[in-house]
Amino acid sequence: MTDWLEKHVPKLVLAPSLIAIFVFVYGFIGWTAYVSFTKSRLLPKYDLVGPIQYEKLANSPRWEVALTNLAIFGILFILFAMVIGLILAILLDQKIRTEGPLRTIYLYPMALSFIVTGTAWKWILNPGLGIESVFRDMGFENFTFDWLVNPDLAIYTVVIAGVWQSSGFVMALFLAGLRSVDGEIIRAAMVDGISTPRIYMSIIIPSMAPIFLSSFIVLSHLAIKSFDLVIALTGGGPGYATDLPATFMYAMAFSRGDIGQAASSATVMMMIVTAIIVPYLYSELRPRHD
Amino acid sequence: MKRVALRLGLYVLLILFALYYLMPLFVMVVTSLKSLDEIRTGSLLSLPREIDFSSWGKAWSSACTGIQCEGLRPYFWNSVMLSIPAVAISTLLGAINGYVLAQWRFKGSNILFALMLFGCFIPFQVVLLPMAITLGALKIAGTIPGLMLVHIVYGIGFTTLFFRNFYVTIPVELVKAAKVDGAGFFRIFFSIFLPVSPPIIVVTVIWQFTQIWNDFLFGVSFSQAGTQPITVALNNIVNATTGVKEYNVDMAAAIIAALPTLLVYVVAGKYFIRGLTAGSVKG
Amino acid sequence: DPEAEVLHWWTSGGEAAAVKVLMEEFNANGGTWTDMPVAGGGGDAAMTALRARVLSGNAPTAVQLKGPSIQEWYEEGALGNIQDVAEAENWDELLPEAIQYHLKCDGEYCAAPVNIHRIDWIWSNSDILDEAGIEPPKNWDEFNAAAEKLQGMGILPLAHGGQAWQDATLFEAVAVGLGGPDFYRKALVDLDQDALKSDTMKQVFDQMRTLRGYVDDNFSGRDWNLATAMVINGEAAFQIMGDWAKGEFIAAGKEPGKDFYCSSPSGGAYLYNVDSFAFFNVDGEDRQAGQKLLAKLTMGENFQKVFNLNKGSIPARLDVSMDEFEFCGRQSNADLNEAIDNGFLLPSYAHGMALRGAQAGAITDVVTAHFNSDMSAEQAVEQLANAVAASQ
Amino acid sequence: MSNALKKEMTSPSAEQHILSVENLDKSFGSVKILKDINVAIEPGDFLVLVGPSGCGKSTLLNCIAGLEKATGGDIRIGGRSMNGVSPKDRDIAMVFQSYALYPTMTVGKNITFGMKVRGVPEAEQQRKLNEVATLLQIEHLLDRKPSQLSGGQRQRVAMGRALVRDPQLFLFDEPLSNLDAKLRVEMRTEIKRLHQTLGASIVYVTHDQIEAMTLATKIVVMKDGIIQQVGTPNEIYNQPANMFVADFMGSPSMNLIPAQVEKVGGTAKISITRPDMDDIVLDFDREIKGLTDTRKSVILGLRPENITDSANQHITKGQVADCRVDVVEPAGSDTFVVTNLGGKQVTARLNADAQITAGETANFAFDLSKASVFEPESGARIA
Amino acid sequence: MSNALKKEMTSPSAEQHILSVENLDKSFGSVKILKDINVAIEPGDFLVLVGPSGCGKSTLLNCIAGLEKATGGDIRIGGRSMNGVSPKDRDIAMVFQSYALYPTMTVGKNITFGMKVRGVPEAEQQRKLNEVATLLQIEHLLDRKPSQLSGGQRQRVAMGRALVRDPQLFLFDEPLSNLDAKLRVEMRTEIKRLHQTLGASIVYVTHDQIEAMTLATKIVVMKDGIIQQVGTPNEIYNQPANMFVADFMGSPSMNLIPAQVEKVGGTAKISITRPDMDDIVLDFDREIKGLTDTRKSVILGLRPENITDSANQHITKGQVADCRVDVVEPAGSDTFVVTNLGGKQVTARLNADAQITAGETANFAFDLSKASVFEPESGARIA
Ligand SMILES: Nc1ncnc2c1ncn2[C@@H]1O[C@H](COP(=O)(O)OP(=O)(O)OP(=O)(O)O)[C@@H](O)[C@H]1O
Ligand SMILES: Nc1ncnc2c1ncn2[C@@H]1O[C@H](COP(=O)(O)OP(=O)(O)OP(=O)(O)O)[C@@H](O)[C@H]1O
Ligand SMILES: [Mg+2]
Ligand SMILES: [Mg+2]
Repeated sequence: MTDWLEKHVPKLVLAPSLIAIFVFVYGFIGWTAYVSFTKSRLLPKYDLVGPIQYEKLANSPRWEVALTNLAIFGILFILFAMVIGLILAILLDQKIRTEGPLRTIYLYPMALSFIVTGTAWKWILNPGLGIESVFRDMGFENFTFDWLVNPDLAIYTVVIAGVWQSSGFVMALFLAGLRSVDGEIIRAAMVDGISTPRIYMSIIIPSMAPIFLSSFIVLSHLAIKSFDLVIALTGGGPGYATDLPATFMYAMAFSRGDIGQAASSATVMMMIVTAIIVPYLYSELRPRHD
Repeated sequence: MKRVALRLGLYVLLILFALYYLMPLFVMVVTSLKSLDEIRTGSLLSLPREIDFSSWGKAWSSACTGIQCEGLRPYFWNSVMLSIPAVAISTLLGAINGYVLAQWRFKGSNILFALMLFGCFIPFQVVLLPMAITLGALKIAGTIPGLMLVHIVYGIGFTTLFFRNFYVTIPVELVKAAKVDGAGFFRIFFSIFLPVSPPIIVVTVIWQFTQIWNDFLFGVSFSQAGTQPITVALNNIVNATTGVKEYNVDMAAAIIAALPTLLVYVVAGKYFIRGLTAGSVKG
Repeated sequence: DPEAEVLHWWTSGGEAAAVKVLMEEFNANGGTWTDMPVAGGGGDAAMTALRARVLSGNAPTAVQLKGPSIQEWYEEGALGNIQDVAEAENWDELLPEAIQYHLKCDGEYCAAPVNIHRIDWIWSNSDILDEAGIEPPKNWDEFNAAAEKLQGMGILPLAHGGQAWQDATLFEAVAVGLGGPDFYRKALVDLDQDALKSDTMKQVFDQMRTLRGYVDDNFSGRDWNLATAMVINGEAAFQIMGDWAKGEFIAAGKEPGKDFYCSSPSGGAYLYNVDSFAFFNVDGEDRQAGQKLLAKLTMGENFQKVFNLNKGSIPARLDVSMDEFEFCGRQSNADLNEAIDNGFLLPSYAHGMALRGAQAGAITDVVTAHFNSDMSAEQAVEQLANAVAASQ
Repeated sequence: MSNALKKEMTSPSAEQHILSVENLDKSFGSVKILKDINVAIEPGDFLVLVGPSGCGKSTLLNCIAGLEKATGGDIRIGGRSMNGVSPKDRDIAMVFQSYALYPTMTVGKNITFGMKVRGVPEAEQQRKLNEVATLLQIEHLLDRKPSQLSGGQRQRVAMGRALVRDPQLFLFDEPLSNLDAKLRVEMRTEIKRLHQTLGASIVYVTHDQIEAMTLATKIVVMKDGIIQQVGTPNEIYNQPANMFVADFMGSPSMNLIPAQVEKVGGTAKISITRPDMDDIVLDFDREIKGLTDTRKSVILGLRPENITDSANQHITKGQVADCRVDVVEPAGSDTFVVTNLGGKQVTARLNADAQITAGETANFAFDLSKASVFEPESGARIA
Repeated sequence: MSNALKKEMTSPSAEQHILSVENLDKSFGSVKILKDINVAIEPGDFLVLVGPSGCGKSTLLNCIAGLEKATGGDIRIGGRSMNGVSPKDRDIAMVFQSYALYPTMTVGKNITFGMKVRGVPEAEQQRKLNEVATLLQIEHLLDRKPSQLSGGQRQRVAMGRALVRDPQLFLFDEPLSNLDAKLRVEMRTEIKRLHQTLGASIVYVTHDQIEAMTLATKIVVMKDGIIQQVGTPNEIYNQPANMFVADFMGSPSMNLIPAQVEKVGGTAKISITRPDMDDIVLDFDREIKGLTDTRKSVILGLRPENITDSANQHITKGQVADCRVDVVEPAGSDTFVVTNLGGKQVTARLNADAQITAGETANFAFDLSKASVFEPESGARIA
């Protein structure tokens, strides 16, 4: 009995979390998928009516915009947050005397509720109030930075604010990773005549592959769920030019009382996520002989 | 000479980044120190004509968050009581899950891990309703434990991810040695793995604490009068739909609401230590 | 003893002071008031919370709800009934008929009104107007003429915040002003396809395009109160916004009718937004008693006056003395009574009085997309008709 | 399960063995690392595993410890099958080749951790710690972290971790490789003492031939995951089972000289070619397996110490021959001389002060009493 | 700075040295690890560092490589002061005691990475890689990750990484400790060849005495961070500067026998006590520093190979004496015999087939021509 217990301890330890995940994630995904085939409005209803919600979704220009935006935003956001986070982590790793304060400065955006920072960003990015006007006041008459009010470019301001908010955490993740690399290996590389940038490029960063996975997951999660960011910065505007699936879903589910539509969009979202994440997870986690 | 220049460039770069990060904070602090009048009439980004701390006091103790005008203060403890246990539990669960998934692999463990990760992507908007039904069924709707449960469940994926990916880099020889020394599953975890974990614990705590402390959606949905977290109060202060907007109080409130998180960053930051595993094994 | 947990989103200083009156009365009558404020997104956040509460079987006693959503919740079987209080207090007499409609579920009261907001206001800076020699515009032609003149003088005519709901606010004011009450009702209340596709609707979109020309370049995402501040500071001449904008003027020390003017472009029509408390099914005598008491007090004369003095709106019941109200409030009340008489009292679509969320949202999507792009009026009309059809 | 039943189930042969490895196979992926390993040791045995780098010694230890799952076969410790028994229940102590010290624990904690886990009383832990620390000369390091130690110090801590325990079986994986000669001798003595006084059973991997020879009661020679020979040090040294063992053990290694053998009137005659000279013909008086009257190619295995200068009076049974000296290598206490026999460089060990010069001819004495003879193709010993 | 000026600034002595370490101090915290180290080697020198575990050898290498900042003193490589020069600019190659392989790279990449970074052409890289891999017998491992290698294989990869380079200076930190004897001999030969054909300058840490003796052109003996002696292998072995060096070098180590010395008519007489027997008195014909007519206590240092059985005809200058045999230890090619002299266990090395039994008395020959004499207190050599 105790033998059996001991042998299965790892599985037993994992069990509560797994059960929770199965109920609260997969159960709920199933629930959502089911509801997406109903005509639920204010509250969920459980009479199946077929794929009408999906048809409606397919015809919605707003949903199309939201998906396009997600692609633009997701790619740029993940890329920049990752690169900036990594750069910052590496820079901070150079025995910087003021590391503590700098680290906090890079990290603090995470701490601030975007409901309010969104307002600050809105002012900064607003051509009439922020950077553009400051530069013009300084004498650069032709300086323009009006992405916020340009329907075609507004999504990029969401990227700027998103990167601002999240890259600090990515930095923290990478910093923790960097700090766990065996120093002896770095010494060996130094003696091998390798320059510091090269050491990072070829030795340290490759050994942090798991950290990349972590930050990728975190960032794509943030990208997919970015909600406050858009609501506070652009409110989805101009028009619905900066709508994202998350804001679309929220609007459908709660402002408009169209839960069926929200569920169908969520289901489509999950399918897209599956299409992107599953191959990635497979390549990262497939059994290797090491 | 080249080194000095390099070093200088390094600091310049770091400071430039710092400026980018500080810009919105600057706007917020400056605004919080202005009077409402000045905000209404002056340039939003200029320095205050005269510094006025009253909005800070107001945000903390007398801004209206509803009928009560007691500022953020009453909600602060709700958030503390919610986040500390929730962070602790989800971090611990993540650590032990990560430990299993990294060092005690069994058949299918990678698939289970992938399933957990995939769970990170479930949109919260769709979770709300079934979750509400579930919490109601469990009779913990509107309570702090109920809210804690929600945060823990949706935090596990991330905490597990962080720890697992940290622990895979720890040489298996250490586990081997401990096994031979007679240590069992938990002993190895507490004696060997937890002590090397400070950097990742810090990262996880930063993540979880930030997520839970700053969460609004779950907080507003699964709380009721008396259990509302600070973000709901902040939101109530900031988000007047048809009322007069007091930007100075908003900004001050936002900064105040973020102070505990900032404190966590500062305190936890110390544990970004270098080289915990160095010297353990050859190879 | 009566108990009430009240979900609402009146959280700013003035609003809080306004509801507080109700709480005090409630408590004075032996009740216990538990406040459950959730601000944000014009009530979206509160609705989110409400849904979770209802689904978890833990509905609040009373909820700030308005318009068709009251009926929607009723259809979901979530609402209770306060008909006995209404009968005892004679609500049918005290309330305009159009407004009674919103408060009744299957002919019986299930919600109590607190106020009437007027949406279709043009706020204007008196200094600018006086200097330019312009009267506060009373219809869209006058508005356009004034705007042209101001533009010629280098003054920004219209302060506007580019958020979807503000665009919609503009839109409905244009619709009612250009098309008249019948058109408005057909198009935006009854969702009549012919009206939606009509030439009038094209004109409405054309006027929207014209208005777009009176707005500065940086309007996107601007909060409504910043737009108001532009008028207050003389950076712009007009703003089209509900009567809550008045609060900003007054907070800045401006006097209605003197430092700023209020006028309506709707030609006698009146777009309203009525806030009300809906009463959900709850267990326990205390809470049910709380609902009754709350319903009674909400319609109380004192509360209706004090609340609306604070809030900038006007009382829902018609028999409250307007003496203590300022100029624009009195104007609003007068216009209201006139509109009732003419049958020109219209629910605001932009503020969720006319349509279900999904339908209103579909219209807003088109309106804001049109306003923020170079979409032609024809395209807009077509999209509008399609979107509305799809949302039903 | 009753004890009686348990006894019945364990095979009788395994019962007297403290460790028995039966038909063990181990693969990493598709690569077979261990092939059909069979070894058994009795209580108190000191088994030394030797073999070229990468032949699978550490893997075998890992399998015994339960740290790697064998692909096939069975391992029994104390008569009990270890199938599914976790390492911590196998009652073993192990020193890892890579040390595997716990990086966050001090040296003292590293050493006492195992005892603490097993619930040894605090006082006893301290006593043992002090004892072992003194033995290993690391008393002054007990409060350091592993990262603050030198290589040899780390290795000693790794030793300490095993030595404080009192298990059924010790597994040592090259535990002395990073120590200086003096310390190594001391440690060797300590391990020998441990083995003799406590009667501990030990499996020991080493590359040091002297260690192997002086410590072992039994040596296992492995190559490419296959056991080549199991025997006492003396057997391995003097009667190597095949050319690989002969070549591998002993330093400098055994000379493997191609030769011809032929039975001439009852005794075997071995003839070895020399460049520019007549063949040497030596009598071989032991029996050579499969030898017929026909001339046959063999490999003659002769250790350097069995080829000396003929002046050495100790060579009694020696047969002498002149050979040309190619190289002279003085090496402290000895002089090594290389000559060409059978087309191969052959090393002879002479006294340090032997008077000999490269290029000249010298008279060597060949002692064939300890010589081995191998089959050239299979490499197997035939005498 | 002009070249002329530069020349002037480098001290003339340093210029001909490829490496010179001057007055080097190194502390970790408050612990002094290296104390006033002075060493210099000329191009083509092969310096072997030996000393007890933990004496500071690796630390010294690290300082030379620039991986640890010295607390004081100066290091010059190729005549240039290395102050503030980063490791990558020092033009050195190093094999780490702990290997320090790049964990994410395959063996092949580990080896070629340095060349790739330096822009060595692809073809050249492959050539070198193949060459080195063959040499180290790791051709079949080139696609493996370090974690899939055995200990000795990892060590060879670490070697390979250094061997493909062509630096001013090689630093080897116990590069062969985990290899089997055969491979070690081969590697030793390779390193020797590298040193001789390429004229590479090498600093080499080893615990293997044979390695030290056969490889070095110069040996440095360290103890507790202090250099004890610098000299050729022969000097170190035959004229140890003090008792520590005498004891440390050589295996089994030198017998250090307490004795009395007295000048009797020009020659020194050394007398050694024996239990239950008369003193042995031996003539010592070299001069003993500070010897007066009065009897004086000294320590006589005699290596085991200089005490043999008197039957050994090679002992020409030998002086014989009977001693009781306490222990006999046959060890393959030799037999070691322990006897008690001057109150100490003294080891003698006899031939493998010496006919001797413990407990009996045997006649030993003492060869004092290579003996050393030490001052008992200071331990310094006085003859
Ligand atoms: N980081 C450190 N902090 C404190 N002491 C240290 C540190 N690193 C090494 N030491 C000490 O410095 C001394 C010299 O270490 P070093 O590694 O140079 O020894 P070594 O001669 O190479 O020994 P070995 O032959 O065992 O490898 C040792 O006593 C060691 O304990
Ligand atoms: N994880 C692995 N995957 C594939 N092959 C491996 C793995 N681990 C070890 N090997 C291979 O298995 C063989 C045996 O390794 P092992 O460590 O047992 O050798 P060893 O006899 O201990 O050698 P050494 O004396 O060099 O330590 C080696 O050839 C090695 O390359
Ligand atoms: Mg090994
Ligand atoms: Mg060392």
